[in-house]
Amino acid sequence: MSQDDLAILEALLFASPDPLSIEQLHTVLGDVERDRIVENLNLLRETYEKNGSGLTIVQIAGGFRMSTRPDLHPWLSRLASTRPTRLSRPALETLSIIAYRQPITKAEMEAIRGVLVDGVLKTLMERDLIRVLGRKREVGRPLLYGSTRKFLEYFGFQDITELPSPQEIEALTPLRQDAGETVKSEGENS
Amino acid sequence: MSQDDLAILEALLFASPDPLSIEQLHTVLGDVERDRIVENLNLLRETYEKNGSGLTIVQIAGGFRMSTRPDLHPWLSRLASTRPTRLSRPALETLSIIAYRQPITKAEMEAIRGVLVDGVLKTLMERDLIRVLGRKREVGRPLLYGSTRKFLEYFGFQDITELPSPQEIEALTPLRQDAGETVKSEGENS
Amino acid sequence: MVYQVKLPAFEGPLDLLLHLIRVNEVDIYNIPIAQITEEYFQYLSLLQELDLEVAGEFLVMAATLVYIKSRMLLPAEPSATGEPVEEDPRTPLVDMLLEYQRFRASAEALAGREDQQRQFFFRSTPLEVPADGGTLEVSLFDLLAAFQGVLARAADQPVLDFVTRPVTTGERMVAILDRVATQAAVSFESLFPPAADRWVVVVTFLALLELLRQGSVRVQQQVDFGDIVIARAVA
Repeated sequence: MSQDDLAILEALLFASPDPLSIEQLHTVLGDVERDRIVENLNLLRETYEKNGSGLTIVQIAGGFRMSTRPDLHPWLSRLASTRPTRLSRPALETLSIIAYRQPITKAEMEAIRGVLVDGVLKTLMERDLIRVLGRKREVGRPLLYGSTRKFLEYFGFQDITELPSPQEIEALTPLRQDAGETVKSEGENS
Repeated sequence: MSQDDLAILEALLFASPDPLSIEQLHTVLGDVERDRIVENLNLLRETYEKNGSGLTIVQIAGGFRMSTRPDLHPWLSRLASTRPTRLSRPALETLSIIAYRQPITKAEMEAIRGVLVDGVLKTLMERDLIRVLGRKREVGRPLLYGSTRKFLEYFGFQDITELPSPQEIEALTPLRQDAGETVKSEGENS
Repeated sequence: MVYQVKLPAFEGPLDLLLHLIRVNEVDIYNIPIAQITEEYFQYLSLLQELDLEVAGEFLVMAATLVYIKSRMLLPAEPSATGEPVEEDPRTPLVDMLLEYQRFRASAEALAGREDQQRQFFFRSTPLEVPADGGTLEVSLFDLLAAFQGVLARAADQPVLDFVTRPVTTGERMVAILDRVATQAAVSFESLFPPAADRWVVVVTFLALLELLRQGSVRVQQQVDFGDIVIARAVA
């Protein structure tokens, strides 16, 4: 019985996105005493240690959570750096404006988004999703931006006229709760 | 050394939110051979089993991921209040059409189901189970849809070829007498 | 006061027809069309009596059933060549039902796998280590949802009206350059999207003229009235 208590405890700690308090564990485990839960948590940690496991149990802010062994941190950084990155919401918004309004100047993007876009533009350029198309024939000759070949390939389209139309977008995306919200001046670095 | 290899592998599997392929693991682990990684994955799974751990390693969507032991799910259901809901029947029907017939347009799905699929497509897009693959070269250039990697993960497939074959599906249907036969034009007793 | 009546809910006309075929235990390859049509209409009128809206696709199917029924009563029409046409008017419907049924079964199989997979619990927390570099992971859905956010916020500002804004010469220029950048030669016709309206055609043409003026592209025609081919200008 104790064997399975440990397994259940282990599974709960693994799957929980937040630290679990003794109270929470007691609620879920029902008939297991609080003292017993504490004992089992310690037992689990000791077992991990004894077996040289890559995992450990840490106690933080009123709860317990499963974590990787601190000394293995460099490996996790390596994992993180090999994983695909997602674009931030500001980057995505700016990218979509460029895709649909190209050729477009930085000032025009900023007028639409209501925030500066310098940081985001840099990120998008580095990722080869946008490029400079030329200069606008107006005072100051500002740079004009557009999407790249890679951008189209990434989404499986031949040219920019193939991008979903506003009607198609409407049909594909449930209107977001926060859609009407005003833009906060977010940290604009992708 | 091997001891620590296992611990690192364990930490990586724990920390990764997606299944890790042998290739990804090889990239992160650097000097560990692919064969050795497979061996270690098996060793880890066997160790968990032998120790009666609440965790296990599952092979899914072309990779490996750490999971809770399936028989413990009643305990975990108590913990997790915010799991995504099960897919509705219309969503599952549309999804299976997309999975088997991809790339496929909305009109083609609607022809098979006999109903509009707009709402369902939104849900499936939002849950990242389907994606736009491009546009069909025909009048109106409709969008083409296909399944995602998340689809494989969600249903526990290794890859898309693991979908049951039409014959296997046929075997599941109640009305299967002489499926291939042509309809004879009999005297109508309607 | 609203009364709730429990009716079997059908996903659509095909779902309803399969149900009728099953409860009547009739052969799907030899559907007694008059009987099934009658029961189909009974269900529709039940919906109407309950003041429930009957979706358009149910009505389309009703018309189809009536048509098939009438065709069954007529002697086979001779074809253009004078040969009698043997095809059973029910065949297209039967094919549709069979195909739909197959996908319904595969949907059930998927539901079974969904149940099975729900016994596995994974960690959903993202990696704590911030990632930089690496390959990109963005879905078209992400991009569109972001754009929809932009559109929604811009809705009050008529100057940013994307919905009615027509395609511009600049956009078409970019599109043409994109095409010639990867293909050695692009046919003139293919520059115009098949579903393009007059405006898009005019703008595309203007874009091509502008590119020619700039010397960014060349236009060739091998023979009189032959295909016009657009190619990138040699640098």
